[in-house]
Order: sequence, then structure tokens, then C-alpha cells
Amino acid sequence: MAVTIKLEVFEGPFELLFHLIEKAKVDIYDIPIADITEQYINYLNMMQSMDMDLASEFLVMAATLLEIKSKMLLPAPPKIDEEDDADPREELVKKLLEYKTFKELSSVFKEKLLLNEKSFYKDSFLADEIIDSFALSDRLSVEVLFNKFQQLAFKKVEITNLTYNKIFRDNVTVEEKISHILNFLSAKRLLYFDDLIMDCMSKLEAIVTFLAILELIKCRNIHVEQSDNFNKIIIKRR
Amino acid sequence: MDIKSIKAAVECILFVSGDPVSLKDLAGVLDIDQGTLKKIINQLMDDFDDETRGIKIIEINGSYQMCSKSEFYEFVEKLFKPKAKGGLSQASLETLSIIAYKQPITKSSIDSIRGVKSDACITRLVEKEIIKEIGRMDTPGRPILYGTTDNFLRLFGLKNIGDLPTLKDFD
Amino acid sequence: MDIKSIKAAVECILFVSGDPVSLKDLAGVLDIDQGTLKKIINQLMDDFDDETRGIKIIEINGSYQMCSKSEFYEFVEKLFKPKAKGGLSQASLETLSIIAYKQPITKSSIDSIRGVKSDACITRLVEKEIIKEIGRMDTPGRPILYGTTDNFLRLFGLKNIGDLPTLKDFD
Repeated sequence: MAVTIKLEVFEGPFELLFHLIEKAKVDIYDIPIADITEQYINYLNMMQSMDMDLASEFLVMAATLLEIKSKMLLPAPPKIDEEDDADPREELVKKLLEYKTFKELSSVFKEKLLLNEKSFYKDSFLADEIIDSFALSDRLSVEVLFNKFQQLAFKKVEITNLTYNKIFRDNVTVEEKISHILNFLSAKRLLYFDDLIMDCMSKLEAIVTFLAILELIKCRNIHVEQSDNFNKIIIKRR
Repeated sequence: MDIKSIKAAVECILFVSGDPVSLKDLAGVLDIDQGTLKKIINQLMDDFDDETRGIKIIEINGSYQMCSKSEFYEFVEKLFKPKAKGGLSQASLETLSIIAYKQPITKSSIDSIRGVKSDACITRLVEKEIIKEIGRMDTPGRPILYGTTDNFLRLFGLKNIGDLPTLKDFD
Repeated sequence: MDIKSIKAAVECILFVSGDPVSLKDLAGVLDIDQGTLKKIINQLMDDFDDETRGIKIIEINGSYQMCSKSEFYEFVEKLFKPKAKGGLSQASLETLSIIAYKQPITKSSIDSIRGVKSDACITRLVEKEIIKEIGRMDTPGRPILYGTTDNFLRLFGLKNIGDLPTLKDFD
């Protein structure tokens, strides 16, 4: 993919043209097209390292300006009908004004965005979390808990001499996860990190999965990318 | 149910939901007609204007949502250091403002207004769920038509698309 | 900052947090002494008692949290159709009651009191963050010791673990 190099501060030909018109302090409805065209082309010449994609747009505009300039130099053709005496600059001016409107509006939007960014929303509760957002004093009462415990206590079970059970570890190993991920990647072009983690049955498995990913990155078996903050993390085979 | 309880119930529901809840759903669950409920919610929104309140209710496309008041941002920031939302570039804002006013609009129409390619901006705006594909144009190539989302309204504090600043002597 | 703004700021912070926020943190960020702030929060909690309010502030172990009033549960339930979980199963309640009163306690002790295996119940309670691992016993195998969480206190409306009904003629 081509690297976008911004031409000075100008995003595009309209922006540059506007800059020149404003700098020259001329009426947008009566642009001295010869002057502005010269300045515009000088500017293009000044810019040495141009991104090709952008450059073509700037060059198209240069051609448009030159065309308008030549039309204005020619003597006006004999009028065929009343409506045909359009100013050759008209189309360009119309486009420039339209662009200007949106450019101005974008600053209005910017202000609104800045203001609203300071407001926060609550994370949405999933259906099964709704219960937890209530102080369920009437649903899960302490009395219920207490009664349950009393009933159990009267069972008078021996609590001494307890034999401790073994603690079973989740037996997913990093090696297994690595082959699991590689298997996936041999079938699919890419994997989402989120999906891998969501598939895990336990916290430990999630950790093991993460370690497996780190190991695969280290061994240069996979390539991990994220296009922007909080976007999905994509895992690809190298 | 009296008005007081209705207000309380709406506050409760909006708090629990987090997400916007439509007037229709609220009216249905509270068993009141939408017109009456709308009036009560408007009153409730005024109640929240009080200076002892740190939260507010906003309206988006006929739905309501609870959010914090921006005046207290400094405290929230100090306490929770919220993740930067990563604003929008000038180019994205330009693209967005064109889509907002001209929707439904194709990429090539946007490009022609801006005078530059808008592919990257559009991709970013779609990812951020600020704009979305809202259809296809019935012309060769069936180009995608873009429009704004409810998230756009929320981000920019607009009730609905009619709430956009009006375009003056233009078009 | 006047009292009104402090109340609003606390409301805002608790709303954004969702989780409990300690008096200490609140006092720090608002730059007020804890004693004064505690009085203001108590006033604020009274304000929330009003019948037009659907949410409230609860105190848990010196922290404050915003939650919805349970009176309105029916509406929320209708609206969001939560999975028919209805809280906790009998087995989970039994297990939880043992842990609440006997903490710290190992799984095998729980099993032996209940007379059945409690693995599934414990897993579910840990997932719901009602109980947690609070340490290991210094015996062979180093078994996990379980105890209740702050979430447990919140769910049962307790300020602290000492608030549990006392066991009379037992133990």
C-alpha cells in the first residue's frame, strides 16, 4: 500500500487553491485566473517528493486551471443563444464554494465532538448481568442464606479429619495450543485474537493461548496486526 | 402508575440499560401511551438539568440514553483516566460532514466534492461505526451508498439528522 | 466547589464508574476532606430516596456505588428478558452460605458439610464474582481457601461481612 505523504498542509487541490485565493485576497467570484494558475503551478513545482496518487489530483486541477485560463484568453465566441455566455470559471467556483461549506461545517462538527467526548455512557449490561445491577435484597435475602446454613449445620457433619481432594490443573499446554493455532491457520487465512480467547474454557486456558501466540510470534510463525487502537487483532500465518 | 413512579421507572430502566432505549419500548413496558410518556420524559430531562445532578438523559432518534454531564469531565479523567477516544482527523471530519448532509452518497461523489480520494477516511468512519453502508445505487457497478449511524448522532450530541446545523445559501 | 456541585460530581463519578468508588478516592479527586464529603454523600443518598428516583447509592465497605432500585425490577425484566436465571440455584445458595459463614474454607470442607461435590457450584460462584480464592492452606496439596467478595456484600445488601445474621446456638 502506498504511503500517504501529505503535501505540505494541503489535503487536496481544493485546499491548496483556497489557500492561494485567500492569500491573494481576491474575490472568489472573480478569480484572477492567470495569476492563480501561475501560483498554483509554481507551488506544484516546489513540492519535490509527491505521493503519486495525490499528485495526479493536483495535476488534474492544474490542467483544469490552464483550460479555464485559455478559454478566458480567447475572444468570446459569437453568442448562439442567451444562456451560453457562461463564465468559464463558474464550474470551478461552484465546486470551490461547495468544498468551502463542508470545510467550515467540519469545524462545527469538531467542536461538537470535543464537547461530547467529555460525556460518558455506561457499559451496556448483558441480559444475565441485569440481575447483578440490582441490590437484590428482596430476591437474594440474607435470611435465605442464613436459613440454608442453619439447616446444614444441624446435619452435624464431622468437619474434622477432612481428606483433601487433589487440585486438578487444566491440562492444556502451550505446545498443544501452538499446534491448535497452526492447524487453524492452515485451514483459514486469518484468525481473530478475540475469537481464540473467547473459545477458552477457563482463565488458565486463555493465558496458555496468549503464551502460545507470543511463542509463535517469537518463532516468526505468525504475524499479528491491529489497524488501530481497540480494533480486532488479526493473526496471520507468515 | 403516577407520574413520579413513571419518572423513577424510566430512570431505572435507562440506568440498567446503558444503551439507548426507544420511546416505543419504554411505553410498552410501562403500559402508557407514547405521547403521554414523551411528555413525562421531557419533564424528567428537565429535572436532570438541576445543578445537583451529574448525569443527564439525551434523546437520539426517538430513543433515550443516560450519560454523564461533560462539566465533570475533569474528575472522571483524574479518577479513571479514560481511554482516549482518538478523535477524527480534519480529512475524516470533512468526509463526515459531506456524508451527513448529502446522504445517501457514493464514495465517488464524496471524492469529487473533496477533490481527493476519501477511501481511507471512509474506512475509518465505517470502523468507528460513525457511518455505514445504507444501500447500493442502481447504476452500473452498483456503488455503495453511505449514510450516518445513530452512533454519529450520539457522538455529536444530535437528536436526529434534522438537528444538523442548517446549510445557508447553498445548493 | 459548593455542595450542589459536589453532589452532582459524585453522581457523575459513580455513574461513570459503575463499580464501587471509595470515600478516599472521591475525597481525593474532589479535594475535600473525607468527613465533610461523607456528610454530603449521606445527604445525596437521602436525595435519592425520593420517589421520582429509580436509582440509588449504596455504601459497601466504605465505598459507594450506584445501583437501580429493586422496585422497578419487573420493568427491567420485561424489557430485557434476562435469561431465566433468577439468581442462584439451591445448591449454589447452600454452598455460598457455607462459604459466607465459614470463610476461609476449602472446597473439600464445603463438600463434607454438604455431603456432595460442590465443584460446579464453586465454579459458578467464582465466575459471578460472588466468591473468590483468598489464599491457600498450608497443608499438603496447598488447597485453595475461598471467601466472599465485595460483590457478595452488594448482592445481599450488606455493608460488611459482620452484618450477616449471627449464628446462635451453633458451633
